[in-house]
Amino acid sequence: MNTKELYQEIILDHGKNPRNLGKTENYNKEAKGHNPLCGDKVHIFLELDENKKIKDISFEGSGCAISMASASILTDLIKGKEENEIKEIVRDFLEMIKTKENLENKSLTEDDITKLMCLSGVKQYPMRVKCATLAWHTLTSAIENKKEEINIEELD
Amino acid sequence: MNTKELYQEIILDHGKNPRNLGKTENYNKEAKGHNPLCGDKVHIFLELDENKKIKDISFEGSGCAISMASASILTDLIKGKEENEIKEIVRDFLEMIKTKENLENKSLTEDDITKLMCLSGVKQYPMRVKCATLAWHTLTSAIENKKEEINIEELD
Amino acid sequence: MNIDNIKSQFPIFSNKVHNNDLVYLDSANSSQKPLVVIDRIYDFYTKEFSNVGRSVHYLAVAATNFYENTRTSVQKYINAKDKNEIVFTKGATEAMNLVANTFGQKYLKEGDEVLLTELEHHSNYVPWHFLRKTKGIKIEFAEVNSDGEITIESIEKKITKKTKLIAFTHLSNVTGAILPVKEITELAHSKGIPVLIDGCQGAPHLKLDMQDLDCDFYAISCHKMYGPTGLGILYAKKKWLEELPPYQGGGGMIGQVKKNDISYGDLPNKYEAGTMATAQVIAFDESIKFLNKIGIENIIKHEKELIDYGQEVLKKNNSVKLVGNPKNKGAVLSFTIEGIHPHDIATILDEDGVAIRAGHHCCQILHDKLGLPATARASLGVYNTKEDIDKLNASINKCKKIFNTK
Amino acid sequence: MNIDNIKSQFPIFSNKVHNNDLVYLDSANSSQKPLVVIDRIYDFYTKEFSNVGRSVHYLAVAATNFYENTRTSVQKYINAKDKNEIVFTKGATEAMNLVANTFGQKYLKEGDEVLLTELEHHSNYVPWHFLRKTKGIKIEFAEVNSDGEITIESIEKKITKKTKLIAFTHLSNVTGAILPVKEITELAHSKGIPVLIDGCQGAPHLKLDMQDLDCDFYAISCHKMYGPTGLGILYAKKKWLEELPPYQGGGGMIGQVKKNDISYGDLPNKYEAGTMATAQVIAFDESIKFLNKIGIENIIKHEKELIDYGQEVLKKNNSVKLVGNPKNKGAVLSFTIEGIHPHDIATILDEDGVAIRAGHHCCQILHDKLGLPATARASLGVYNTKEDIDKLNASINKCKKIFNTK
Ligand SMILES: Cc1ncc(COP(=O)(O)O)c(C=O)c1O
Ligand SMILES: Cc1ncc(COP(=O)(O)O)c(C=O)c1O
Repeated sequence: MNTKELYQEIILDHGKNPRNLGKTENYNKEAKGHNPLCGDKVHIFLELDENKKIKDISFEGSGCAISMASASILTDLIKGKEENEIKEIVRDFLEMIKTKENLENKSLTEDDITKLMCLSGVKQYPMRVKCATLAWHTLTSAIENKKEEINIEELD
Repeated sequence: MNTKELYQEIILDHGKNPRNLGKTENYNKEAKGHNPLCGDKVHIFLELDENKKIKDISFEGSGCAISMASASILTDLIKGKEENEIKEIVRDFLEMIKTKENLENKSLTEDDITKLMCLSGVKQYPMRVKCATLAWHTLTSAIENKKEEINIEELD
Repeated sequence: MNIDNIKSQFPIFSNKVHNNDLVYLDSANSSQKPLVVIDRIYDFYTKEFSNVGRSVHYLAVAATNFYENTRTSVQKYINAKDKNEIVFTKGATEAMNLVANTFGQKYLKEGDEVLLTELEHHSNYVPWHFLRKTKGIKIEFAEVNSDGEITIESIEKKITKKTKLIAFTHLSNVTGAILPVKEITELAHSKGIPVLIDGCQGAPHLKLDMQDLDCDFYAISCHKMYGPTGLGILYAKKKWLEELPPYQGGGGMIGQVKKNDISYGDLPNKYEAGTMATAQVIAFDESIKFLNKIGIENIIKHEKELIDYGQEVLKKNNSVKLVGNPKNKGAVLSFTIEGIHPHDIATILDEDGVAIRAGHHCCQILHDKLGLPATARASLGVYNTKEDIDKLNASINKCKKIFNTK
Repeated sequence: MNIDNIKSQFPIFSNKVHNNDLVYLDSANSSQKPLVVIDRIYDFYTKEFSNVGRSVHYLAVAATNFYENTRTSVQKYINAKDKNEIVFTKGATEAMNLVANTFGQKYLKEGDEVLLTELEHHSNYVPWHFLRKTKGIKIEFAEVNSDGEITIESIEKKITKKTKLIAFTHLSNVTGAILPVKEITELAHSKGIPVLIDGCQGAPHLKLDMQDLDCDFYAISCHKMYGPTGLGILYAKKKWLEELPPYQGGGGMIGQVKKNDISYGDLPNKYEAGTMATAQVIAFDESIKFLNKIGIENIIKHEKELIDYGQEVLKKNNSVKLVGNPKNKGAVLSFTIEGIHPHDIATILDEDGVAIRAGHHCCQILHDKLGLPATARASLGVYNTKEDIDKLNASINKCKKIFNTK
């Protein structure tokens, strides 16, 4: 593993041109996340419909390529999915990024898996794991209606 | 130099049976001294007559053999002497106890010199020098009418 | 590790003092360090040095992991619930100042009482005195009995409706009395009062189990625990660390910093402002490993044998008087010799390579009570032996001879 | 000592990082340690260890002398009038907390102003924020200009009748700006205002002359000055140390201790409560000797060449932007690369053994002002060379390549 492999095209692309950047108009849930060590910030906006499906999602924030790519890939991937399914994906991703070899969730498409596995390289860079997980923890916080800003140092 | 030589008979004798212990009746000057490191304390009482001669002197206190012997020898030696002469003796003693080989003051008797030189052994025991000088600094303080208790740590 | 041969692990003992073998009996002041600890400092500085926490480069990542490993080791050693209940300080003195300052800020007001004991070290009195000066709190002292002990009754007697905290030593650094800390804590908690234990002398010699003790705060001095100088530990229950304000402000302890306001970081960062004693924390992991290898039960057994033997020998020695006679006694033998001042004793013993301490041992309140301006103190560590006690006794006899004492 | 060959004095550089030579550019965070310092710690612990001050035995006497020798060495190195103006702390952060706490206690009240600068490290802001919370003081910030400098005018503009203290850094740990500290001090004194200088970055890189500077307080971080971790220094004019109350309470800082009152010891003991960082203080004497052997003039010259070269090289590098452009600049090169986040830069550089730091460097106020959430920082020490700068630049180019940046 070297940094050329860490910073794959997909990550650079999502990092530079993050999808779903901005503030979706009709959001009904939101949460902020912050990594005090490096200053990365993310603010997630969700529009959950009456069936607990994500109708729209977007984020604002600033941070390194990995955190931006992670937020971009995340938001792309869960759009249209249902709350419980999302919780499963988050759990699966967080386990993979820290310890497990692969993702286990069966509902993910080939393409989704490829994108998520792109981020798996950070496993070799312990100080950067939090960059990859920030958006994911923040999403959980938004879904759970947590009032306080997430501080990533407490988690992971 | 070993401790048997440090604790000569004269020191042990003066340490155990200090001369001039107590509070002289008609004192007109006094001062307290204290060594916070080891807890040694001395309180000197002086009766200075109109000619600035020491008519009587005594001390109260508690401390190690060296500090008690030093106070005892000091008070014995300066009784009847005149203020300026005493200042000279104090200066001479303090220099001897720290650096110089011998005493220089010409007015001292053989016997006085013998007694004072008994204390010269502490030179080899740097942590104990303050024990030998406590009474001397306190005497100076009494003569100069200093109000505050002498703290030996500041001096030497 | 064989405890009988433990001296060989401590390089200091291959040196001579005044041409004599070193008989080190000043461990209550500071313990000697095993080679593993010294080597760890050396290796860290020569091969791995970096500051922790904030850089993402290789050395910084490694150092941060080592640093946090020590926190986990300490947590396990003292059986704390959470590793974030372990705060590194510059010493036990700072740990107790931290508690007095932050608890004082938040919970103490004029007229409130803090209950100490007459056995306390100045480090567990002066910080409370500051609050007496600035806030008008009152300080009460539970009385020591004639054996140099603090009983549960002496504590109970001084608790009032205004008592807001009880702070006491685990093991007296003068009489060696081991306090009934668990009983005191239970009593205090039954009245809703938190407790701070000064664990300076407890930590190197006794089994530490924060879940069993259930105390609110426990202060440790690492340099007395076979660790490097310049390091201490405050254990505090999470709820306190969350509730109390931070103590020092600076880098690493913040959340967000704006011109008009500042938010603080999470535990334990909130209490670890500025660059910490990185190398010392990392090396302290080796002290814990060293203690674990011997096993605290073996240490307790070994030291108990020594203290019993020491008491036996010194009690037999004419004109030597032990200071305090507690039933439950640890690692400290303080004594006086009739007619010989403790400083004279220490000087004469030193000539034989026997290192003890003379003075008030930062316990003036106790010495006032005992009517002694100073005492001589021989204190034990894991490396001491019965032979050391014999040498102490022989040197005491020489002392008596010089002073013509019987 | 030949400065061109100085790396050989630092054992860390014989180690590899990711199979590359270590290019250590994180000295503003903490400097590496020369072998003499590491050896001194080792020797002290293996041959001479004892606590200082209170015991009269051989080892304690020797340790006390070593300890006090360092105080004298520091006094001479910074040209203080009196050795008792040197107080050892656990770090610069503690030194600044000490000043804020004690000066705040005695001299600050609601509505009083303390003037800082936008360049300040959190260590020179959070302690004042505590006083804002507890006492209602106000904090003002002198503004940084577009070159990342603080001018005397920017200070003058913010001084009011309520300004009670001015606290500022000697050398910015982000822009590298060297402040006109002497002029600021003169201005402040002309209005009767005392000054505190945060000397963390000044001390390792600049000539220190307290008589010339005439500042009231100067805080030093020993671990940034080729010394051990867990040690700092507060220089303060004697009059302040005499007037101000003590900061921490405990053993060694007292005069007399009674149940109803306590008197404090003399300088510097009054400010050195508890067991100090004995080994670290003793080893720091070797850091001072090391600096003296090279000579601060040679260090200044060497580092000036490097910083000039570094600026030249980085300015030429497309899409690299230096942070700040101060006329008078020391040992720090902060930069950004268009389109690449500093943390990504640091990770990629690290792979080549190039250790820099990325983040806000404990200067959030400044980063807010610059509109940058983070910067990359290469900071220099006496051991760095032009080759290190070239390697930094090469690694930056690799970074750009990975990110397809021109
Ligand atoms: C300018 C400045 N001030 C203060 C500090 C804090 O020093 P320390 O962490 O050693 O207490 C630092 C270093 O981190 C610094 O660069
Ligand atoms: C009982 C007790 N409390 C507190 C202290 C102070 O510890 P430190 O000097 O390591 O801060 C000591 C040791 O001197 C001690 O024996």
